[in-house]
Amino acid sequence: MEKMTYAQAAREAVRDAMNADKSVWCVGEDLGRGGVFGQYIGLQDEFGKERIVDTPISESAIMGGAFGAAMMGTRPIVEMRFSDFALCATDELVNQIAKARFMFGGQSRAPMVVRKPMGLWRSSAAQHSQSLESWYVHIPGLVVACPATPQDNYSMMKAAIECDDPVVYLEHKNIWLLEGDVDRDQGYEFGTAVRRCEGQDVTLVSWSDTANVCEKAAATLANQNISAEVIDLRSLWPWDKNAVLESVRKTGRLVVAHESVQVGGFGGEVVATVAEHAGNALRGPVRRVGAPRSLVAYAPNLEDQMRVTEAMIVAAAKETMGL
Amino acid sequence: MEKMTYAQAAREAVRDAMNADKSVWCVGEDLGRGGVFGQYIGLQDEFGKERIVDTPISESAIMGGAFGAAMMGTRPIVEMRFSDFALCATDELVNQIAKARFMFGGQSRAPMVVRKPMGLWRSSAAQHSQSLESWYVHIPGLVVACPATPQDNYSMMKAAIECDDPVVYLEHKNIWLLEGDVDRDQGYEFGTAVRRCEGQDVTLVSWSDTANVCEKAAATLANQNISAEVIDLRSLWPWDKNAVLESVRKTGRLVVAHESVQVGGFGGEVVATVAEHAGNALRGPVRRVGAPRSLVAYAPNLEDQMRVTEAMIVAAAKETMGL
Amino acid sequence: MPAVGDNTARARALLTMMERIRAFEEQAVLAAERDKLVLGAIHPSIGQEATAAGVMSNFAIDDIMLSTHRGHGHTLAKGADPLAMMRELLGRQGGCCGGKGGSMHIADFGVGMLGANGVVSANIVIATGAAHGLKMQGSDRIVVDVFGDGAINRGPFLEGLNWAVVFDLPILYVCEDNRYSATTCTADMMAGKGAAVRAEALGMRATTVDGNDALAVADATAEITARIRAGGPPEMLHALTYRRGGHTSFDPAKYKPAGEAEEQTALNDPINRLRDTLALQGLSVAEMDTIHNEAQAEMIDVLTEAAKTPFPPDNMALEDVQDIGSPAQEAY
Amino acid sequence: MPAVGDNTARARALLTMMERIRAFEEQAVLAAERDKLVLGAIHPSIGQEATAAGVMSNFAIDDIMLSTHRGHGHTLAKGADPLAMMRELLGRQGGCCGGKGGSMHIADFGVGMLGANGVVSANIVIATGAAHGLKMQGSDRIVVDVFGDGAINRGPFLEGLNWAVVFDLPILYVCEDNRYSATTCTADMMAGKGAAVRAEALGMRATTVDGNDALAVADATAEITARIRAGGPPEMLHALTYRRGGHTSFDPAKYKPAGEAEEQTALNDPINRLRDTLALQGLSVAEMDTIHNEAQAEMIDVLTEAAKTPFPPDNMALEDVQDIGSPAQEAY
Ligand SMILES: Cc1ncc(C[n+]2csc(CCOP(=O)(O)OP(=O)(O)O)c2C)c(N)n1
Ligand SMILES: Cc1ncc(C[n+]2csc(CCOP(=O)(O)OP(=O)(O)O)c2C)c(N)n1
Ligand SMILES: [Mg+2]
Ligand SMILES: [Mg+2]
Repeated sequence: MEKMTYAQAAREAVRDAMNADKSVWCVGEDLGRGGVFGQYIGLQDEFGKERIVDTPISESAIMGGAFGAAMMGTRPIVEMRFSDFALCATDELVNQIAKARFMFGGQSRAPMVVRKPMGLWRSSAAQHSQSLESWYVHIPGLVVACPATPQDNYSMMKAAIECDDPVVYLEHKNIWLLEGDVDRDQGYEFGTAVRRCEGQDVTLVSWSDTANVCEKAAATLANQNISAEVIDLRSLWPWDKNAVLESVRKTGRLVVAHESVQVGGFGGEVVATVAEHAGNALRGPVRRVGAPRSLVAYAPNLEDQMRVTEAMIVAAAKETMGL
Repeated sequence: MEKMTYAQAAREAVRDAMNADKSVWCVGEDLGRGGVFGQYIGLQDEFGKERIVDTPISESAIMGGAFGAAMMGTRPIVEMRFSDFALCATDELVNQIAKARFMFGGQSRAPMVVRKPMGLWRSSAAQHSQSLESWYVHIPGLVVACPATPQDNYSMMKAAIECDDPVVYLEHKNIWLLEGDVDRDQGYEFGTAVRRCEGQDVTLVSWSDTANVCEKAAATLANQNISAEVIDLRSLWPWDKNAVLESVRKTGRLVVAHESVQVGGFGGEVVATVAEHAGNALRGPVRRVGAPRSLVAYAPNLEDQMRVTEAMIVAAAKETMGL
Repeated sequence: MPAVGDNTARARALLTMMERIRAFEEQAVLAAERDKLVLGAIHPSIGQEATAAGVMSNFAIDDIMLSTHRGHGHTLAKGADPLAMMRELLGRQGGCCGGKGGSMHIADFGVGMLGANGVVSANIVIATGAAHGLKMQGSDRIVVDVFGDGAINRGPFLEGLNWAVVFDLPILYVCEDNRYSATTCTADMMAGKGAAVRAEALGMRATTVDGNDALAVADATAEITARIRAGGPPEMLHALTYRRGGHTSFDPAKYKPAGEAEEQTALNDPINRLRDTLALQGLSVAEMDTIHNEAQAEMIDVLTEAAKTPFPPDNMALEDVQDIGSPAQEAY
Repeated sequence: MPAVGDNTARARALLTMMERIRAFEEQAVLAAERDKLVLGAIHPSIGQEATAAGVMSNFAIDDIMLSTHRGHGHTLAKGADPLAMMRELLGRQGGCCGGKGGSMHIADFGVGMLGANGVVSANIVIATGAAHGLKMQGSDRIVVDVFGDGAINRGPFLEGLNWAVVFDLPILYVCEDNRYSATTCTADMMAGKGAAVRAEALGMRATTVDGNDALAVADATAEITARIRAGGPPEMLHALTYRRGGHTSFDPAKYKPAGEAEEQTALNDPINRLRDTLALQGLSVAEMDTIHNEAQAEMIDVLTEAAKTPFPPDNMALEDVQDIGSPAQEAY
């Protein structure tokens, strides 16, 4: 066990993977200086410019190029800096990387990790704050990861690097400095959720930083004698339907919370899946807690209007209980 | 009333709008030859090269350029040819067009229609067959339209052109030749669904060409003494929640069908909304009918595996009734 | 714009604008670092003022301009109100974007400034389209689009410039080459000789200018805009300048070669260079100091005033998204 | 590859390859139009065979190639099996992509052919990355990337070529310039002088060649690949050819100037041109006709055989998407 921040945990996972396998490399802008959020600090000194590759501002070439290099047997980790900029390489990710193996009848593989730091981060405004995880879940061919803790950012990053499929790896910008214990031997299997708190009355499903908020909400609810079970999905494709269905069958109540825009968000998928498979287990109305269908403003008070808070989750949980 | 195909209806709407307002123009590749699907035939002869503008193969410039021209007070209709190619202009649509008005505090407007022909069309394979309507619904700032009939492709196109917001306009490639009556005076208000059949036993919600399939499924169900109500949403943002909720409150049963990949599709949003607001009206399990989370292959039999068929919708409807 | 021939008046105006830009950004940096009033990132253009002032001195209020994340100078020089701008940097009511955009999305449509942009190179195709729109309308307004040296490696650079030539649009592209893109020395990531040569390969005339010589920038731009206003094809101005500080106000820029910034500051400061020229033309140091002091005073007041302004009302979070399906009516 | 100096043998090999490409595509067109066995679109390269044959004659099986929607010729010339290709066009089992890709996504990784592409210009950055990967691995294999004249107006052209020069990658870019992009005359949409000049502006050496002269293409490519294999920087070959037919096999190409295609067919057919050269070198018409007839017979057999092959098993619809979260396990 070591204490690390979320950023350090990912860096250590990359470092360990690069030491273990010399076909692993990183590619993106300004990595030599440690990455925009320090998540690559020291790596270029350790592994050289050929394996921690600084690039032109050319998102299509970064993404598409990494794909070409992946087909040649290397294992690139692509850094997109802000998930928003990854939209400059959407054709490459969605039409090329996600589809090649299938289109070519299984001839190709794209073992690559696409890091796209997502989410609200104080006053970054509309073009640097998006969370589009539901987009990638909708695209066959992609694995989608949303780590919420230092441990998961270590274990999931390692699993992503080892995975032979393209993994869209969405770190949350708000928790780079979140500290926690990391056990380097703890593995991760995609599609497994973690139960962050056990509870009987209501199931709170979430992922990414909002899972951390749910954990706080559960503590608050506990003070009000409501026992909430918190499920952090961790990976959104594949996702741990069983964990959610089992929990809802136990509690009979469901809240899904996520920072991204509620309309068209992955919360809809979770609620729909529960409605389809465990609808008769529900003892109260289900609730989603997501951002309004608006944009993220620069002014801090307006930005806050887009934030999913502990209070909102607590209120939703109570609503499902008719309180 | 005139008989027209779906393609002609859109062309006539564009034509009428261009005659009525000389700030309306079209921009895209090969429009002068009538467009890939003939949906612009004759327009360049009628309006000239300055208003039916052929372009280089430069999707970013087409989309971003149209936006710039829209901010200057013109009303561009952007042709993306296949919705798949629009992914080459994702930054322009999502980070720029959808966000500008908000980011700039209301100073700008982007009155533009972005046409993205979508859907399965015999043996077009993975890069020419996608339906990503749920992506655009998730993006604040965008209006999302999915016309399914010649009448709607006339009325909705006109409404889209007249709208001061950017409209993602998703025509379905499979029905360009579908014929129907068109009344040029029939208007369209975004966010209004149409009830394609009235029924008592089960509500079938759909949009785009799958709404046509649902109508057939309803006929088949009628032969089996099951009375299905078919709701064609037509626009996905805003969408007619009331029409769906009212119908489900009446029938107590819900099937949502769409051609796009089920996981992360807009069907989840519909089901989740019903679960939240009318969960207690449900008298049977809800069902979504969408494509498996796989890719569209070239071989016709494999392509068919991705198709949502009348039989599947009929079966789902019966399941909701416990039959 | 000053009368032609009145060189000293013109140089004086350029100096005044540069001093105002410098002062504005110095205050912005203080607001960020000393006062913690700017919560997002700001990208100062200190040391690059000659390009902003020189280029924009040739554009009228109703001409169109698009800029980058490093756009304070261009925006001020285009005629924007510094108080509205500072309010924007502080995320306040009365900011030119109502506090919703911040520094990276500063815009003032009232003076033809159609927005800074958080996505490198994205403004190039938008500006091109604005020129297309103007041409369609038979307008005599023209467009100027500013981007950095790092922006020329993204696709929209190619697509936009190709488009402008094909459709023969009234637009000037200005590559404000400050040698750096974020923490990277652009030369290391750039094939060939850069913006001007790339433009020429697209059949576009390109002029390279000392971007820290305000008069040279203004002169070169004047010649180009005269051609464009006369119906000529699109052109490029490649202005060679230097980013004196870090990428953002928080970046200590340790990656720069030792002494480089200091040398540039000592020898290539655009304000000092223009002062030297004006001194030779007989303008007194006292007069120039007055210009400096007035600019400083103006921007100190601007910051003081902006800091007093309230944040926007909360309900603005759902306003100005869209008319149809607006979140103000229907947020979920 | 034929022995150096053995010019006739080399020319004979080129002729054979061109005849095979021509015959393959003629059969493919028949399969589409006469037999209705090709359900998707095909984009024939009839009249452009010299570029495919000439370029690819300089690449080994384990070199890497990426191509476009109009890629049959490149793929055959790279060494792919025409029966597997024809099966792919017919969407059959045993097609080189198992029937999942069709003409537009034809690929044969076994001969280093990493895919045609349905998105114009997209292959440029992918090929560049493949070269990057090879360089990282210290491989001596090299990459050739083919794209059309219309592709040079999309961003990946700029981003890919810039990248290749910056990282000094072992890649040859071939712009197969057939004058048209879909129904548009490319010249109308292209600023400047085109691919070669744009490459040069990125510091890349570019060679322009008569793309309908198979020997000239082969010679130019031989020189370039020798430099690249010796560790030289990336280069471009701009091959001037002509798209004789429509954009797809269904396109009557009415937009072309009257007589243009006919004239090109009469005077600039790459097969006839090489036959003329070979005749001067003493090859008999009978021998050349034999090459022609053998190619025709081969491809008639290929189509007959392909048409007998069954469609892939239905369960392939869910295979080869991904290992983790595969739809074969979990489709919803
Ligand atoms: C598409 C995109 N990629 C990366 C970034 C991050 N980024 C912001 S500014 C910048 C450097 C830009 O350099 P340049 O164009 O020279 O402008 P300068 O900052 O020097 O004014 C980078 C990489 C971005 N904003 N957008
Ligand atoms: C990004 C993108 N835009 C548009 C298309 C539609 N399209 C397919 S081929 C083609 C023309 C390509 O011209 P060129 O690059 O010259 O290749 P050629 O067809 O002449 O071989 C177009 C526009 C596409 N496939 N991808
Ligand atoms: Mg720069
Ligand atoms: Mg061409």
